[in-house]
Amino acid sequence: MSEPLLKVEGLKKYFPIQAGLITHTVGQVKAVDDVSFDVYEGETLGIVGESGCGKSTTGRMLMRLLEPTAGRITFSGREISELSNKELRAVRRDIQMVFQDPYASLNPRHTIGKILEEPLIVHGIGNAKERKARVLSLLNTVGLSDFHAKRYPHQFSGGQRQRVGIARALMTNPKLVIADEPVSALDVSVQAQVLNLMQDLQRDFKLTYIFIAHDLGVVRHISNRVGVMYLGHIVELAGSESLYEEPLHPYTQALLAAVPIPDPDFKREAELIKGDIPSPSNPPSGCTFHTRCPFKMDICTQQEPIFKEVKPGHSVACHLYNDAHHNDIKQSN
Amino acid sequence: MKKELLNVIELETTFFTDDGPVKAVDGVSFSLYEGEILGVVGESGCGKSVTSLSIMGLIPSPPGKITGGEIMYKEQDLTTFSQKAMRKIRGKDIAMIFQEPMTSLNPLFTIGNQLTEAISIHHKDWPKKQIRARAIEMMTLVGLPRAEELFKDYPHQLSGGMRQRVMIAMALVCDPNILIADEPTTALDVTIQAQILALMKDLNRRLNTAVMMITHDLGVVAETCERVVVMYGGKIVEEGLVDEIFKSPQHPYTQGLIQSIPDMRYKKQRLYAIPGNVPKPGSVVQGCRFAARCEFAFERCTIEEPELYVVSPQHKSRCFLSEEGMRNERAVIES
Amino acid sequence: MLNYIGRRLLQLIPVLLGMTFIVFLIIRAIPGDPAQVILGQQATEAAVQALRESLGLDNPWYVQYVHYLGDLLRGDLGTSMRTREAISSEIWPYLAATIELAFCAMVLAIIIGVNAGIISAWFQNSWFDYTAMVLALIGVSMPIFWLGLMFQWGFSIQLDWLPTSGREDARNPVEPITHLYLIDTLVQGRFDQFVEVLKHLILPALALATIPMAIIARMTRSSMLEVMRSDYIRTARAKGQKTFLVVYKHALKNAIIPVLTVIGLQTGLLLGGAILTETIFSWPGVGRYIYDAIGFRDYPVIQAGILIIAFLFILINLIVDILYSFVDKRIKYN
Amino acid sequence: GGSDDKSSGDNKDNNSSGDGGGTLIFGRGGDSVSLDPITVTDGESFAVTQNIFETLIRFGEQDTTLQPGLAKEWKVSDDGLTYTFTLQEGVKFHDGTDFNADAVVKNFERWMNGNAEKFPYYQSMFGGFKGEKSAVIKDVKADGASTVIITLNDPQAPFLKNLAMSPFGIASPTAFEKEGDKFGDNPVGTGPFKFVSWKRNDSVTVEKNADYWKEGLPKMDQVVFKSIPDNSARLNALKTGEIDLATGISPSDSASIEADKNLQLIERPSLNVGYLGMTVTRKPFDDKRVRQAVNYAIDKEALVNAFYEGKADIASNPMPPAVSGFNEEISAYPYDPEKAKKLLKEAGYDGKEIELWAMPVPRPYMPDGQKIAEAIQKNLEDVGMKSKIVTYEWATYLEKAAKGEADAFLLGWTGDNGDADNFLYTLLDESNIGSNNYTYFKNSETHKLLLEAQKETDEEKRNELYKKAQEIFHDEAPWVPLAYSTPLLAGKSTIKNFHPHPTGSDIFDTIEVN
Amino acid sequence: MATEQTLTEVKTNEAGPWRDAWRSFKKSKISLIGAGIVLLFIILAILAPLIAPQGINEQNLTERLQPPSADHWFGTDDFGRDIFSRVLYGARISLWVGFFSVIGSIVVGSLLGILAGYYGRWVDTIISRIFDIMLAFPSILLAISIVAVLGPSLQNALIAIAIVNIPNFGRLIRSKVLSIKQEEYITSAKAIGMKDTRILFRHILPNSMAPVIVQGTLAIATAIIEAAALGFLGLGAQAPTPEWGKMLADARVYLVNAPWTMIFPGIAIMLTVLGFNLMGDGLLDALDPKMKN
Ligand SMILES: Nc1ncnc2c1ncn2[C@@H]1O[C@H](COP(=O)(O)OP(=O)(O)OP(=O)(O)O)[C@@H](O)[C@H]1O
Ligand SMILES: Nc1ncnc2c1ncn2[C@@H]1O[C@H](COP(=O)(O)OP(=O)(O)OP(=O)(O)O)[C@@H](O)[C@H]1O
Ligand SMILES: [Mg+2]
Ligand SMILES: [Mg+2]
Repeated sequence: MSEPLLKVEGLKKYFPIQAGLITHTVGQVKAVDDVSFDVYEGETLGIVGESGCGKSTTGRMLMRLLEPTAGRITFSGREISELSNKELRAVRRDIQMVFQDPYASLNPRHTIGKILEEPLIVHGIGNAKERKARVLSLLNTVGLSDFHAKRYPHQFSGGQRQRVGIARALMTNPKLVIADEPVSALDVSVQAQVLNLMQDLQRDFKLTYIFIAHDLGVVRHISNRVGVMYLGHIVELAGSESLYEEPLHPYTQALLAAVPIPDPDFKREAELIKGDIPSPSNPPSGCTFHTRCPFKMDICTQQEPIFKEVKPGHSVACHLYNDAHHNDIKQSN
Repeated sequence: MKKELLNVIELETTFFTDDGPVKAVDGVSFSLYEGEILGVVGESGCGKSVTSLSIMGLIPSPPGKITGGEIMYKEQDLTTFSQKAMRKIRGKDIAMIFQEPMTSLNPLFTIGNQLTEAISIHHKDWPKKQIRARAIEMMTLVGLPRAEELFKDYPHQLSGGMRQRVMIAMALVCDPNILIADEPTTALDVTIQAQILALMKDLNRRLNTAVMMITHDLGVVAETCERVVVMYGGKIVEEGLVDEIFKSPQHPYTQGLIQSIPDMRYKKQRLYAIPGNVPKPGSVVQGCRFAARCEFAFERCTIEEPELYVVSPQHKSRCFLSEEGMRNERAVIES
Repeated sequence: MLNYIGRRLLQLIPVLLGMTFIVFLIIRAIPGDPAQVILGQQATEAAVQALRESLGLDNPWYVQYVHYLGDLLRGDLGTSMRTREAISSEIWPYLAATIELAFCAMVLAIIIGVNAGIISAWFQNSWFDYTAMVLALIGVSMPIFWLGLMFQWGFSIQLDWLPTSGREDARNPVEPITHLYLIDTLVQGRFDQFVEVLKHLILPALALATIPMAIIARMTRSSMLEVMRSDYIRTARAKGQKTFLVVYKHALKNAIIPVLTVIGLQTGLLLGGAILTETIFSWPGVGRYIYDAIGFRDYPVIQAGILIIAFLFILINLIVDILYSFVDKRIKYN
Repeated sequence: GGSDDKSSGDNKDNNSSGDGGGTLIFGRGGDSVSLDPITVTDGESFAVTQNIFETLIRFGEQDTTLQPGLAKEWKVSDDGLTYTFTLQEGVKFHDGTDFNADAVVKNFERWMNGNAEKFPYYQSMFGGFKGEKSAVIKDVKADGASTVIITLNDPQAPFLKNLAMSPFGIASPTAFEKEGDKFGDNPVGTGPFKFVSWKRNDSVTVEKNADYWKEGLPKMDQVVFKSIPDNSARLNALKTGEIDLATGISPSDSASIEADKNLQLIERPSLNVGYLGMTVTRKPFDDKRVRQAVNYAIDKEALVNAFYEGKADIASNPMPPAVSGFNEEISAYPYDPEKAKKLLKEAGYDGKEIELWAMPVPRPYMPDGQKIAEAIQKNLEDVGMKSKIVTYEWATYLEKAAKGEADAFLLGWTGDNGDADNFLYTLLDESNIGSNNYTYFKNSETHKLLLEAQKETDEEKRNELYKKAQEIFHDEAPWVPLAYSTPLLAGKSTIKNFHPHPTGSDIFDTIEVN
Repeated sequence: MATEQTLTEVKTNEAGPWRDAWRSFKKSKISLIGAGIVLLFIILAILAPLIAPQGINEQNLTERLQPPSADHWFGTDDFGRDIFSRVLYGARISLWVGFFSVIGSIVVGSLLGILAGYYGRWVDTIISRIFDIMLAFPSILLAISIVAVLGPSLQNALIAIAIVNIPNFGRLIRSKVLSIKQEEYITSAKAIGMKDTRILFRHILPNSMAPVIVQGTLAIATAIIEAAALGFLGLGAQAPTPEWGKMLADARVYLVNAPWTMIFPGIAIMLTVLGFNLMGDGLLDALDPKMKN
């Protein structure tokens, strides 16, 4: 395999919890806890998980919108976490982001034209005329018309706004687009339009996507590989075929089993898992899933499973697949 | 045939806004039968919530008002009821749960307080002890652990799933005949959603409460409902048994909707996408509301409004293509 | 809870310190020589100088400030330059007069304001709502010193229903115990005096209450409207709860939280605004005390008066904050 | 406060008992500072202490002539240095202590051993304290039970008048020795009324001294001094019957009071002068002609009519006619704008705008400084002098004016003891520049005259000296004397035998309410 | 295409956020009444020299305290001056004080608020503490103290009111900056590589303006009352300035004999303040519905 476009190693983000007579840190929310993955050029990496598992936090750290607590992020061979502010701004030309709430992410006081032009101005691309031309061309690319440039965000429907959001992300010709739940806020019929658009653009502009979502169907549809997150960890990462057909991690299995299938004939086989997601400020010891896991073993409550490849291209963090876990214990002693 | 519990006839609810009247529900008719789970599905703004609130008599007024139609329950028209009479119905005969379990519970009262309140409103004569016992029984029934302790807790101390269970318990505590569930799982995580849906199905079977399940998720419909009503722009566009609707959807909108959902079980190469946008509520359209987005639209669609044509005994569709004489034509177009 | 109160009290320290400093600076910056003022127009220069020295006014300001802080810490608010009395011992009757007035005004404002707000929200867009809100808007826009005078003109002079000024009937004076006359007269069983005291309270309290009443009414209404739209109110109604209970039980408790803030703020402002009302109604309160003291360059009194009002203001807001936690268990103070 | 509470409680009576008695509610503009008269300087304090304490010599009922008080009679030695007082006998203080020579000596000793901060008036009236060079009083001795001999260091012409002033009320030695600094909260004297209670900023209550040494006095059972700072509020309270008698009535209200048959207007004899001062060290007022021009420019009559409502006389001299030594031959500058313009031209006045200072507080001699300033502004403008009205808060006003920072300023003076010296020397002699001589006026001739008058014990000769000085003041015109006002009071029409005193401190011994 | 394009452009130009605000403002009758009152007073203030039947200082001691009549609509005061004329000129003063004191507080407050909100840490701590301290004093008391220092005059009253209001605006801007900093469009601006200063000036500040305008309008109302209160206490405008509060103070004495001397300036204050309050209310709905609570 070629060099990954983006390499993430040991990424962590702990948010401090402050309290006390004189405010001090009394604990941490382990929003993202030791996450590693690679993204290859031209592919779509999906990240799924339930709310609060750290998907957005991960996405934001990749662009250093949040400072990671620990870990390395390498993009095109450059270590992002060590860049100066100036260098970082330059890198942000190549990595762009599409946000979940298409309305909140557009400045309500700017016209669409202005919103789209801004990335070009910021990066000093082109003169006024060229910029305008590019704005119009991208508007058309995402299926909007020229006259939309004069309008304000609130005059658009959700789907159209998300198109604007996508157009903005593409203004600077990025290599990587991080899309954080780009379709969650949209109606089903419009969601399909946007998904199709994103696929078309990927093909036309040779884009690489990191696609964050909680809808397993959508993720499967758009992703080449999928990572499943639970309480700040990636518990399983595999090609989407492999992941959906043969999920290894009990959590992935439970997740897949829980999704309602729009087919009245479909009969559910797997058991539903019980209980709630624990709080990331006080995650369970050992394997964070052990509180809800039907296959819980003693070791699960004590030791954190190692995330490793158990089949080619299929990694999982679960003691069930870790034949060598006894050795590991010895090693760590 | 099961007994008809609720019969909504040509319901019309209008909001009188600053920009003129908006008919959020425009001539909706359907029935709810004893013990069944009826799905009401449609995209946002199509009038699902307004329909259910109309039944409850909870349309925020002003600006909203039921401007036409009847809601027949026990041979009486609920739309003619006074607020006072409606209060007797609410909670006791028809109960409702809402989309946001986070905000649907009063943050300043304990769970116990809110549950017992629901009982005491309709059972004024019950002694405190009995009310409490009933509340705890109900909490256990909806799978809330440590009911006694939870009783003293405030909503913010509970997780989303637990809160929705509390909501369900509260709704069912007076043994209503009908439970209206307005997107009860939309705000929940998938794993929790599955638990709640299972619970509702179970309760429906055990208590024989008829459920009107409002959702925009066809998956939820397929899993939980027997019959389904599909709404679009304030109108019912298709109605029928779940099996039939999914296997042979008649209305182009239903068809599009089903096709546009990515299926988790296999990879579709490309999704079908209904063109255009969900219409703004209140926009006045001549002819069929869906015509502008419809692949099959022809001239008549933009002039005349189709009615609900009967496709099969339990299956109706608001599309000219479903009209008796048009079926053949349709086959031609589709092929 | 205790932890929270403790923390809030600790946080107060820099504010209080800053306050003493600002007050001190302002007072020192007021032009005019207190010694001259004390001795009056006819005093000789030598006498003035002697007095200046004995008051410590010829020390550099920071020395004066340190002395001042030291005294404060010992609970010594200083000595009035004019009356030569310890302020801490003479201020209470003034403070009591203001507190009694402010309390009655606030009670009036809260009872009328909150209920008007609730009913307006409940019957939104009704004639009551419109009338109440127009009145409230006018109330907020009212220069209270003018309103007070108009009250006096109308109710005392033209109609002769209520007394024009003071706290009591001078012919039938109250024997002060706590200096809160309503309490004193009740304790002594002097109901005739109690009624007199109440009569004297009505006009100034009403004038003083106008603005907070209007603000509270508006705040309650908008807060209620907001709450009435919320999901849990819909839930309560879906249970079949009576509208009255929905409004007064479910909605009010939630809506009152922002109103509490306003009440806290307004109580403080009212203490300050009392200066105008006290002027008009010759109310022997702390506002007048300060105002007169400014005229007499009675530094220690101005300092102490402003400081005490500001302190009361802070205290009231602290109490309001603590009240929150009783109303709303979500507010975690740790 | 007072622990004596028999007054409160059950006397719900009003004051309609036929032969006097009852309660008099006296509304006034401010509260007392202290009830120990020697420690204070303000009229409001004296207004109360006058009724609790008595002085050795008292002023006449409505003038400043000397009358027996606690001293039946007195003698002055020829050199003017020794005064011998014979005291009333059988007088007791309210606390039962006997009043005698011993008590008087103890009072003087208390005063003489104080300092300027504690006893400011002692300092200003008697030059200084024991052992100080400037002290007027050398010592005070008892000679038997009812004779007191006071020896002076230097003769002081107004000595007896000074002694008659309210601060020098004789207090019970037992009480002030016991109470110390707190005596001001619990005053004990020999006066017609006994102290009952004091509610700060609100009211002072005194009650009848049943053992008062003057037979049949006082008439009232109780007097309440109620402070209502605001003039109109006070008047309103009078109208609604909340109070019986009010001071500080604004002249503008006199008409409405006279029209009200339930009320009567009471005039206090004048002992004051209100004036516009011009700082002679500042341009353009360093030129006598400009000052005279201003005198001509101001329409005093209109002013007096409008703002004193006629309850004042146009002033012609720096002291009121009631004071002996007043020069009747001098008449005020007539209103003559033309002459004023001419004088201004002669003086080469450049049209520079002047600052016209307006008093921020009402005083009897200047009921509304702001408004009078506005009217004067108009007058001056008419003769071509532009002015800007400026005001400062009262203390600042006095202080800045004393520093000579004002161009022209409104001010006035109420006599302390009704002596000419207290006007002319205090206000216009060079030795008072920087304090009460706000105009910085300096004239060697008047200086000589005034100093001479201070030593002169012969009344005739003394008056001549003062009249001469007044002529010079008239010509030099450092002031525009505006008005001698009669301060107004108003009371219920049922009030009888009330004789307001020119000094402003009234004794309520004879007052009756029917 | 060209014509169709321009047509749409013309139409769409109408729909900026300000236009929308204006439209919704127009819809509310109450706010229009408010704006009408304010406008009326502004016009009266501007045209005062033309409308006023008399100069503000034309004394006529023979016509003192005349009740309202055809000659003197609002009667005359104790100088025989025409109260109507003085009330008209008073509008100039009150509007002037209201407007400029608020501008002053907005400028200083915004500056401090931005510093505190944007830089955070100790800058925020210090500035916020100062605001806390200032807000711990009831405003009128603080204003009185400041005037006591500066000396009573209209200008000093204006300064005092401006100072007293600084923390209100400072806090508002600070909280706005803090909350807008969290908005997703700021994140997205960062994500496209925008510099902090540009974010501050192009995104955060313009979006904080709406509440400032609303608060500003309401603050003008308060400032007018405060100025009148100071004038009333003799700490503001000085004679013969026809400031409303001062006029009331001068007229107090005539409350019984000549109530019109009190009534009209009082009504003028109330109406102007009411106008600004109504307008502020309307603006609140139009510009910043979220700010309501
Ligand atoms: N700024 C922050 N301060 C403290 N905690 C935070 C912060 N941002 C996120 N968190 C916490 O970190 C955890 C992960 O949040 P994140 O937004 O990454 O979740 P997510 O997977 O994107 O969830 P969702 O599906 O709801 O968007 C959550 O528990 C959240 O409460
Ligand atoms: N209070 C209201 N005032 C004005 N219009 C309203 C109001 N409530 C609802 N509507 C209108 O009625 C339409 C239907 O709303 P409804 O809430 O029934 O949609 P829904 O199908 O439940 O959508 P969702 O899936 O978003 O909940 C909305 O689009 C809205 O325009
Ligand atoms: Mg997220
Ligand atoms: Mg809905």
